[in-house]
Amino acid sequence: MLKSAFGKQKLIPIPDSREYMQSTEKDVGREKCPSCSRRVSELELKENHKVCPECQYHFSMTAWERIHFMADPDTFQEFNSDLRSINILDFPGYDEKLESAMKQTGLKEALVTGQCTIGGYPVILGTMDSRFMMASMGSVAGEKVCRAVEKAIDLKIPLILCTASGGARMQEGMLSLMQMAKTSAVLDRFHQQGLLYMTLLTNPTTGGVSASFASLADIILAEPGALIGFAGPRVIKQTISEILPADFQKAEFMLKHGMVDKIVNRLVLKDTVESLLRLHLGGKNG
Amino acid sequence: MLKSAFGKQKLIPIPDSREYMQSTEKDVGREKCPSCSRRVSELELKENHKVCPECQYHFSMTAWERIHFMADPDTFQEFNSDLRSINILDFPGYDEKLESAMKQTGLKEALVTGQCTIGGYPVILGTMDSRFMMASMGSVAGEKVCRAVEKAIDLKIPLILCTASGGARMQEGMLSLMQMAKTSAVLDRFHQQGLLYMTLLTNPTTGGVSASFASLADIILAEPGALIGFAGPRVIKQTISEILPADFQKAEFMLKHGMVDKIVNRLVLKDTVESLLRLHLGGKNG
Amino acid sequence: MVKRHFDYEEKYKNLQGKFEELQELSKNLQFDLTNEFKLMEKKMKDIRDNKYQNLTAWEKILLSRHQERPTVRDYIEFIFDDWIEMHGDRCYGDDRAVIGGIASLKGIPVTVLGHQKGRGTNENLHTNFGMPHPEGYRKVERLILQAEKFKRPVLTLIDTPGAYPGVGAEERGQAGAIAQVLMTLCSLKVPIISAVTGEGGSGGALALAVCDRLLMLSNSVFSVASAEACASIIWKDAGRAEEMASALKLTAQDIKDLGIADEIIEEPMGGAHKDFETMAKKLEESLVSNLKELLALESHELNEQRYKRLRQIGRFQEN
Amino acid sequence: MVKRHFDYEEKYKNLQGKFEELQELSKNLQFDLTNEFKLMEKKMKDIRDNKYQNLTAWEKILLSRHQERPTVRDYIEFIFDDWIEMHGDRCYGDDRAVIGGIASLKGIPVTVLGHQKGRGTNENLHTNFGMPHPEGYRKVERLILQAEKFKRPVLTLIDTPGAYPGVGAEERGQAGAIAQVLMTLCSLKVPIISAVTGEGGSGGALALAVCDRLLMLSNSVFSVASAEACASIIWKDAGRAEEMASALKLTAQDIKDLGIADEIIEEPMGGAHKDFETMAKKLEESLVSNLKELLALESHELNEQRYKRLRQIGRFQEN
Ligand SMILES: [Zn+2]
Ligand SMILES: [Zn+2]
Repeated sequence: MLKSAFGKQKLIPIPDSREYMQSTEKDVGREKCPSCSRRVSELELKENHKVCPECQYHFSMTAWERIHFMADPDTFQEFNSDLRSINILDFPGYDEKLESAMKQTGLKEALVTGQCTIGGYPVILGTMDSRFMMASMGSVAGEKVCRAVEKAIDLKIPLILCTASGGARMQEGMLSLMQMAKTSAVLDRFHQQGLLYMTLLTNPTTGGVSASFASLADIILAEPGALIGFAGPRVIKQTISEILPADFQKAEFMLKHGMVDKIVNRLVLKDTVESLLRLHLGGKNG
Repeated sequence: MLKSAFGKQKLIPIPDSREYMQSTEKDVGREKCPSCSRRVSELELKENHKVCPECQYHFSMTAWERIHFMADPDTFQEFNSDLRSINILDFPGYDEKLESAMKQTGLKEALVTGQCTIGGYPVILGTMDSRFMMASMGSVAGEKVCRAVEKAIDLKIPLILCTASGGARMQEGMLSLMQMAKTSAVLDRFHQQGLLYMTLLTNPTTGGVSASFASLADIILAEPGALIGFAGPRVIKQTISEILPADFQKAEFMLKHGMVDKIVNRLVLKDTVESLLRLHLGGKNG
Repeated sequence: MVKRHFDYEEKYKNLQGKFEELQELSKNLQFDLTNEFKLMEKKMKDIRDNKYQNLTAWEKILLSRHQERPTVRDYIEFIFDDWIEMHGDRCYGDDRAVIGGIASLKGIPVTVLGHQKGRGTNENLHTNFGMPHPEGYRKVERLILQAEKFKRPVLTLIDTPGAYPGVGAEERGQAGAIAQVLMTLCSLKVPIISAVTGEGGSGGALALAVCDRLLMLSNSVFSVASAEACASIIWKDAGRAEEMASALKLTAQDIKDLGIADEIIEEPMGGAHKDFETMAKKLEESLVSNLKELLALESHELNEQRYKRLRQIGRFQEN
Repeated sequence: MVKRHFDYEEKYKNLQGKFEELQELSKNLQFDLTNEFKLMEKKMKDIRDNKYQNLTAWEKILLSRHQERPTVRDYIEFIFDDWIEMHGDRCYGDDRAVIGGIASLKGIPVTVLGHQKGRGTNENLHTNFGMPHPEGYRKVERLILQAEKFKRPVLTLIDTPGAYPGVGAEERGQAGAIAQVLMTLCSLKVPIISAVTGEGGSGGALALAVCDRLLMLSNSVFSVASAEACASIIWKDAGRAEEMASALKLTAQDIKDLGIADEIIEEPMGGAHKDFETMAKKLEESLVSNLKELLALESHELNEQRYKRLRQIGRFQEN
């Protein structure tokens, strides 16, 4: 399958925009592949969409790397870039954590949403960035998901969310837990409109995000090797004190257990998404 | 639970109608309980609704015994008593089998349907009789189910089917298999009306009946110890040549595996059904 | 002993081999028997043609199970564009005995579902010989509801000995899973076309065959239960399966005569596997023309028609 | 070391025991200290009252998990008439950590659902300490859709440490099962009232708490994750759970202040288990009065109100 799909693959040009440069500032040097231990040059990685050329290990993409990879060049328009978390509970250390995450990533939150085209089809696209406090979902992520969904309803266009999250943002207490219900509520309205919602589960998608909007898509795609689950493997190990299955909570495990429609290698991801959009929307640019 | 429910139990008078007498002609003598081997007198059995007083084993009820047990006295009016099977495929020996089944049971088919009240609530009631060719479903059973469903839709009253079946009636070939689709089609319309459908799975409910109307109820009750499943245990033993779990395909097994709402001892069955009717229809006789 | 394997072609090949040896030999010995050979060849072809036009029900069962017979995936990959397979029931597992996904048929997006047998032991272990577990039927349930959401027609290809009879299948509710699919198919507001490409076995096949149009390849069969099982249950003699096959009226022609199948798609001489491309193209044509007819109907008309179609099935006497 | 057990009552009982001994002794010795004892008794009661009015968040967590605390089944059996429990997800199993069924509340038929903890080790093994597997959430899903079909209001009682974190739960799709219930509850056209009777733990509790009215018993808690887990994850020190309990703002009052809970139902002095009957009657009254209000609304109004209620949750800065 992969082989034939490779045949169709087109190279996706990556524009040199400011944000993108920012998020890949370590352009020199080499990174060690956590799977095969090969040292891959940053350039090689970048050209291969951060997939290890040796063993196909999928390195994490930042929110903007993902956007530049998925969206047609220069089409992405961000929504609600000014939404920012506040420390409503006066939770000790939250302000500092937010500040350092913002500094490290150049983002204001763990989720970036906006509108773009993919293969010419207008879509709403959201991407999460696990560098930002493990992409935990607080009030801002929840609100941004809701507004993105509402925009997709307004425009009657598909919604694609690329998820990555460690779960709820504990520093916002129950307000963060309730974002699960809130995003589920808007998605209920979305589905009533007969619109298409796809998620791409990337490493890791767990906790409150996996138990809400990540799992409520019509079509659930996953990247190879991505950790997907509700409870974290550490918690489970503590609870059951048993040896976990080798591929436990990996995308491949979730596929076998019926939770995922398809595992898509990043190198054919854009083709797959375009085919799916075409099958749901009819002829190209139609 | 059983104990307290016993407390509420009322004795259900069994009228001495012609059909009932016919179906319990062996009124003298004793029957050996297949579970505890006690020899129970026919009279004792009859008074205890064919439940072994020793071990609570539920003996099979005939279609009319079930009707007299479930329906308020003298309220049952039979539908379509003149529907009869024909040997459309010229299947060798089918005519003879039908004839002998009719002679043995005094029934024209394995399913009796009609209208009655239960605890004062008007309902459509159907009961199956496993003495009639293992209560296999052919064209007549399928048609009678459909007409009963349609009557319930017309009258906007609940539907209660007490199932027992060995599966499809092979002697009618594909016509019998298609009864699964046909009964599912009318039940789809029934559910669209927001009406209540309950089944009582009795021993045995398998094959095409379990894989169609028996499983499509809002509330699925089962009698203790009833064999319930799709494939017969013999077929399964042949296929897998493994030892089957001790309670395999018993009602208790199906409850544990989530397929049945509730196992109801026959001695409290009428109370339970009346409560369910009351909860769905409001005050008594309302 | 019941014949378990359709060996007519092998025998015919032997005969033809001998015939060719004879030709070769006669050429070497310079016996000019050209005319005689021509006559003989024509006669042999006629006899073979005649054989295939008069296969017994049991022979058709054997052909429908032939190990070289094209699988559902073969048809899907040949007939459809942009086939994207979807997995899983979102509940327990992904059943490889049932495949499903989205594809395009002459530019029309459709949801495609089918039983998947394997070829050879390894593939058959992988696909469980095309015998689904409940999770297979729940995958179907999920994908047909999604088809309805996106107003996509549903096409199903049927080829299974039946739903798997096993402990796990019973534990996870085989009966309920099949019943639910039957009812959901009845309720769908989009066109459904089913084609029996091989073996249509029992409720496990029926769960994919509730439709607006039922097509059958000419050597396919559709039966309430396998002839072997029926013989064993009714006659207590599995050895009489061949006789039972005829009694059950399970050939494409029988099913059409009973008013259950709508159309028979003629297979190439010797069976679908003898000329897959021709077979697949014929199936495609039939799917396309039937789909166009159904797409002309309003969804409530369509649903009403399907209801009537199902409601009238059955024969009985009333008086 | 964090205190794992709410032992105030034991200590108070000790104190009172001593006090009674003293009274007894003084009576025997004919020291007339009646007035002094009265004053002392009043003071002791005041101090105890004061304690219960000023429990820390951690103490409330301990109280909400108290082993004598009434379970959901206790409330159901006391409050409702004609309770008929329903079982199973029609797919895999019957989860005893979640119970559900039909009952009558002052003559109004309702669907009741709740987490079931056990009392003592045996019961807790039976109910898995009130921690549901996916089949529990699928049972909920099935019963709430049925409630909607029959236009029955849904009442949920919440008391769980959370959804069970285990291999089987993950294999069978814990995340998806919870997500689906959340969305279905949002879509329901019937009134939903939820009451946290004990521990409201994480997503596993939330899955039963999407509602039109959220009630909380005064010593119940509702938290994004357990204080122990949060302390261990954020501060890498499970020993600071008590401090974390305060930081998380998880008491009934906190949740009400955050605009998430609507009503706090005052528990008897010492907690719900000290006077179950009074507690259950208060809960019943609140369920009845809230239900009557909600039944006065049209179903689309109700659904719209629930949507707005959920949609507005969250605090952020925008500019
Ligand atoms: Zn590598
Ligand atoms: Zn007995």
